Amino acid sequence: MRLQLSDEDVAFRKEMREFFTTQIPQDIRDTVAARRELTKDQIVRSMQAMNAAGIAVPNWPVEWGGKDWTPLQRHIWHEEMQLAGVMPPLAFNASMVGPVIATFGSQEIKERFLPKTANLDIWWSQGFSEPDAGSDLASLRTTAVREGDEYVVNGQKTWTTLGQYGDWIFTLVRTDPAAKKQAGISFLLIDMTSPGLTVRPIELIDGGHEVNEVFFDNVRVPVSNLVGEENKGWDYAKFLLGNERVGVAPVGSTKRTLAQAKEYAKTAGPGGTSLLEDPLFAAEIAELENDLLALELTALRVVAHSADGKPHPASSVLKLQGTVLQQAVTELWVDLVGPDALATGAGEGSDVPALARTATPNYLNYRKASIYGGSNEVQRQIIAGTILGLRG
Amino acid sequence: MRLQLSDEDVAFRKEMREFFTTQIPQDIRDTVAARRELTKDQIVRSMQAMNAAGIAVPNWPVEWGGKDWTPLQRHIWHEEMQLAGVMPPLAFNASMVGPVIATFGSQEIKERFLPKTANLDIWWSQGFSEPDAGSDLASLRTTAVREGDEYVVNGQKTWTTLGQYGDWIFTLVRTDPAAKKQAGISFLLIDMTSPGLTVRPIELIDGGHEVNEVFFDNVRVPVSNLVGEENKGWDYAKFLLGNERVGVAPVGSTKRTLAQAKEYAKTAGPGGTSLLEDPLFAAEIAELENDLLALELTALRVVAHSADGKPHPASSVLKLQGTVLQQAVTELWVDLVGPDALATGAGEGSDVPALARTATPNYLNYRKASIYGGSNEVQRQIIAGTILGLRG
Amino acid sequence: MDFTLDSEQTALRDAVRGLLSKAYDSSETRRQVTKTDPGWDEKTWSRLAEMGALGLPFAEEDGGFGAGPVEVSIVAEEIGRVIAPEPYVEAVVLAGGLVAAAGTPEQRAEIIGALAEGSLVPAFAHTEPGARYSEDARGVTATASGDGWTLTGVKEPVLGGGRADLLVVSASIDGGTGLFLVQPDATGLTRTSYTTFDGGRAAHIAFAGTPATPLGEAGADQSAAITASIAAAQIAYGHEAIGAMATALEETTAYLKTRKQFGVPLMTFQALTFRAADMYVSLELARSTVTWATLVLLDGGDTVDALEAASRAKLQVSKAGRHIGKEAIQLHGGIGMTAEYSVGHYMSRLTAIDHALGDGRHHLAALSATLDDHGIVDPLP
Amino acid sequence: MDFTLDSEQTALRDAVRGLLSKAYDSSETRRQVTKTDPGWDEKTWSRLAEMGALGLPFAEEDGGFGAGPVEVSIVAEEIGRVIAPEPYVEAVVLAGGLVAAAGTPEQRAEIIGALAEGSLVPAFAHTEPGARYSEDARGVTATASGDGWTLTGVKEPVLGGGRADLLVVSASIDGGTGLFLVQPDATGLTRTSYTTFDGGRAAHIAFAGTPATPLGEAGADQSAAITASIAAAQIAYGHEAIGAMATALEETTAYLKTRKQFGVPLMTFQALTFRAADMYVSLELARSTVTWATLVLLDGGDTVDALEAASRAKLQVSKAGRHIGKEAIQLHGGIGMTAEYSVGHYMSRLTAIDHALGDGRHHLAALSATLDDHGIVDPLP
Repeated sequence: MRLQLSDEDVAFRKEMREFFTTQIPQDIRDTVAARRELTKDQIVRSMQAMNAAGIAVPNWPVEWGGKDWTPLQRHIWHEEMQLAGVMPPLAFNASMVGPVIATFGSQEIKERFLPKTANLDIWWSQGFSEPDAGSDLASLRTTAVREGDEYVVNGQKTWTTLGQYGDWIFTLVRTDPAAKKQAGISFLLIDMTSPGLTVRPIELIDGGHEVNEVFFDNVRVPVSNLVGEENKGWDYAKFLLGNERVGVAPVGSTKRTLAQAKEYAKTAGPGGTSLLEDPLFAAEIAELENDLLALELTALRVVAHSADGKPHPASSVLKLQGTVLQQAVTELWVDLVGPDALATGAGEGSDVPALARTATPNYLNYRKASIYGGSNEVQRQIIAGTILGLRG
Repeated sequence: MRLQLSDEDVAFRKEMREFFTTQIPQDIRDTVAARRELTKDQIVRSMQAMNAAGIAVPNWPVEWGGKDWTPLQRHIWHEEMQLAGVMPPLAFNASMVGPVIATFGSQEIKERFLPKTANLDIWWSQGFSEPDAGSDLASLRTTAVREGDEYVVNGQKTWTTLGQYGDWIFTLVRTDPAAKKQAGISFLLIDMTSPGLTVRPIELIDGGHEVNEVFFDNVRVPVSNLVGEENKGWDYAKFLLGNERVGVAPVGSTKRTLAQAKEYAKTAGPGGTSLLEDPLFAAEIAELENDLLALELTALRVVAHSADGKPHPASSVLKLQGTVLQQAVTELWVDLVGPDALATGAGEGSDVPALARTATPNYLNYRKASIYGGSNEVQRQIIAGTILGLRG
Repeated sequence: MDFTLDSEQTALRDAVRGLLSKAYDSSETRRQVTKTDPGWDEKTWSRLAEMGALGLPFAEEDGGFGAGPVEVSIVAEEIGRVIAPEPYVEAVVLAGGLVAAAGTPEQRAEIIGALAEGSLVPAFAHTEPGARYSEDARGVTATASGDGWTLTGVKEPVLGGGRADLLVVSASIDGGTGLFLVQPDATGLTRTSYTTFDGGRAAHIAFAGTPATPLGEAGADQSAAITASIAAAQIAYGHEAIGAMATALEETTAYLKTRKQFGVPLMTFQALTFRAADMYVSLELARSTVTWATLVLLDGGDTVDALEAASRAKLQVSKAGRHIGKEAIQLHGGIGMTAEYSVGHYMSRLTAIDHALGDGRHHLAALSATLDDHGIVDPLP
Repeated sequence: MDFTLDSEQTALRDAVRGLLSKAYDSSETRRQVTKTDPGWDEKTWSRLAEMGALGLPFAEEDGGFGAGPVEVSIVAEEIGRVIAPEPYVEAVVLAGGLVAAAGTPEQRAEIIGALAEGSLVPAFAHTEPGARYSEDARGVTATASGDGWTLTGVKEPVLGGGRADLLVVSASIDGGTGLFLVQPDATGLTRTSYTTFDGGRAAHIAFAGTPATPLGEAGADQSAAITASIAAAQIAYGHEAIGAMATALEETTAYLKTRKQFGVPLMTFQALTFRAADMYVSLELARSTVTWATLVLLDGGDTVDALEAASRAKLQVSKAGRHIGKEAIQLHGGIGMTAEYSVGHYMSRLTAIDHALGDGRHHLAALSATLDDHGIVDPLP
């Protein structure tokens, strides 16, 4: 047992901190600090800066740009990025399709896609969820029927995050309609400029455009775009979703947002007084800080125990509690800004601080955190079933 | 819509308040105020004082000692009693077996039992729950086999509250083993001095002796002790349990206990300072008061709507939230007394206030509130199923 | 002690419900209305006026219909059920209530009649940047100049301030807080309207030596009228929230009944149905408190009682609204996050109500401060 | 950054677990032990001494084994797993820790050797009636008289004070708080022992001109030693609570798996299994914080860090202990309420730990007061 980082890790942390606080363009970090949405261009520039430094896809095989980092180093990389207000490399590229291609794809498909994926020259979208499926992913109905050297794809995907920016989409499609649920599914890469593919925006409750529906109407896809074997897609998806859960607790960004809220609170009382003098606010913030500490330490425990590549059973705790706290901090922000929370649409000339205007849209937007990427109900199911052995 | 009570109800409330604060022996109310257990003798004297005044069993038919009160008057009676620190008439007598006998019993059985039941000359115990049944009451296994003019009863009951004081026990027994679950059950009255009947105490986690197991080993019971018809006992039990839920929220006693806690808090800080000056305590108490108000008002709404005898659908809210707040106030007490909470066994010569010593036993004891008499899980099931129509 | 509507009140409820459920028959209809300024539907407002809903709380001699807080609560709750964006609480209860409470007979006759007819929509310009939920006004100063008055300072966010035909403005005067009537096109007044997250509108209003007419007696401290009208509006907001929560729960239970996952309806999952049960508990507890607060207003007890009742109602509504709003979305899953679906809008509106005129924490602090004034809380007078 | 036990530590854990799981093989065994004074088993205490567990935190030159907070935490957690009633934290960590921190070399050699051997069980008499969680001592005054000192005043409740062979007493002196050694049979000392709700013992101890020996330098302010030892004990209590919570959760999951109702195992009811999942979350979060706090102690940073870490651990344990204790009983139903069954005792013990040395609310207030001292909380030095 030991509290300190090793000298090597201390040096690594310093290096990462320096990189993220100096090498990522300031406008990007300012946008994050203002709690506003990043533009496509900002996301691309941010990831390309990381890729230029060779740290955009550390979890990939070294030959494709990965790093031979320890799990703790990967954790430090991720934390420092978030603390600095830097958006992590686009998950669809870095954590999802990249590892699947690198692990299951042919040499040809790796060469075609991995370099451009790491550099965000291709913006990937995710085509897993379908209407009427929800958490029951395997009940998908989009079909891919083989005709010669092509699949003809028909169906609909939904909740495609940032799909409006997508160049390509990785999809789960049903290639064997006779097989039962999880079988008969394949993992297919589709060019989003293909005829018959359309993207329709879904407006969210905060007014933002972040997710989309993607429709496939006789979209023809070369068979060479199949990853791995036909009808083995469910295995690849499980692999991908397993990756998605590792390090999934947004500790660093929540810590940053909470610290920012505390700073804001210092002059947010009537007449510029400090709301930290309000004992109920102070207690709530102190408790959130303590809960975040507990979460961060749990993440470190999980990191330390996942050296063998298998996720620690407690990783579901991270997603569950991570979103609970993420949402609690967005709620704290709304409480801190008080009646200014109403002024979401205020522009130039407004006397309401900019950070007050973004408080409620963020609060509403982050209700998604406990739904997407394995809802908190799914996480409880996993904890009860896998960890505690309680099987209904 | 109207806030005030009618003049008649105001007068009624005054009358009740005067009765409970002057006509119930002071030692009994002092014991309640000290948050200590009442003795058998105190419970008997308290109910007999009420019965002498004709207000022990207002919910019974008038010819058997009941009152033709409105539901609101019954509510006022119940609230004033609790506010005055008076224990309600023994539920087993007044709310359970009494109404069942009065409604379903023969004239002979009414005459035999009702007057003594109202006056607590007979102390009734409840013999419904069995080991391994829990909330699944209908799975009971105690049998009563008819032999001539007698039933021979074998089996075991449990959770028999205050059974150590019991003269008689009303039981649900299986008289037709071939019938399916709810059918084949009868409602049988058994003299607890009968040979073959034994009572074994169950110690609870607060160290108190409040519940018991009751064993029946070839106990012979005259057929004349059957209430109503053979094999119809489940109907009577449902009737009884329906009565049990009406007015079940312990609002008055929780209000009294909270007010007492607030008074205690005024000198409970270090060096005799007021803990009401501690903003977290103050906020917690203020929130509890507000929650109790909401509960009391909900109880009044339910009362107003149950004039036709059918329980208001929201009555499950009362039991559920009633126990939540009851338990929250017992927890507040423990927090207020702080380290003195440990001194539960202190006696003469101790410098720890008597009210501090009873705080934790009460806290532990009241964990039962959300389990017995229809657990909070059962209440949620009722709300989801009956009120919201959500049937799994 | 009676919590039931009489037959006239029931008829009022049915009429308002009929009107509003036609006007807002879908989430999409509401979205169309809130997309364009002023964010609500002038026709629906006129129909509410025709029905008499806008004049309910006002005396007949002022041009109102002489009803009371119960009737107001009925309309507010129906507004909430469909989250109609019309500024009922803001224009009628709050701005109108101030005119009724503080105005001269002439002012009352002029303004309230027009408000009741639907031809004049006032707004109360009170909230100031950085002042949080203060009930006094420090950011706008009133100065007597000649035989008139002028205002200088900023109010923001002013709900409905962009569309308002008349502004009721609080301003600091010698010895307290005064109220003033200001024409939106008055000299030295600039107003900038923008959207609020719940589909509504608010405005930044700057006064620079803007001519203003005292509401009621010139130079009088109107703090008591402000406090009382805010309390009435807090309670009315409570009813609006009750309506919204009831619908959010209905939509959620309907979804759990019909939506299938893993081949079975969601209501098969006990963890979900128990949470719906808890939503019901929150709703009913809040409903009881808010209804009681309205009866306290009706009872016309002293202001202290009304303020306390308003704080109690607002605290309970804040807790229930957050609980129900969040759970409604969570139990819907992803679809609950979309603007096309309704529950998200219900949560937005509940959030807006929570933070208008003091959130739960604010009112809890107020109640904490008076903890020592009573032994127990007795709901009956 | 390493949260894993090394092989020696693992061996210690296994040995202590072996010993204690034999000594407390059932809820009934523990009940038998706690029913008779002193409320714990002298034989088990001797075996812990033989194993070396009682001397772990102390320097070898004082008669200890030169281990540290991690080894203490291992023993405490195993104590908690079976809620063994032996006063490990009270006698070893708290009273022993004070002697180690403040005693003269002679005092240390004399007391710690005997404590490690199991032949002397000390108690810290510190809590005073009405003083809540104050760390100073105002209710007992120390007076220099001739070449000795006397104490006057009352300490209560003193955990383990009835059985203690030696009392370490805090008392007010000129310029702060002193520590004194008092023999239980000293003149003018009366002690009355009684049971505590968790099966333990506490005492009322009155001093009336009772002769006392200063611990360490006579007349020195020992506040720093008191604060530091209390922090170490708070953290050790945290581990005891983690052990208790882990068992309470295990018993609850086992019950949900085996117990049938309505013809099916309870784990068929998703509303129950989800609550067990939430218990697991609470447990793991608390475990992380408490383990970290022990590493802060191990790291030997300044006292400020250790105190803050102790408060953080105690707050997290308070929340988790209440949550897990209550849910363990509720998910068991009626049987969870009985003294024959175990989970109720686990809740009792968790409640006792919560209210010893400051409950969650107390530590939250402490953390709130220092909120402005940092931007973010960084767990790494």
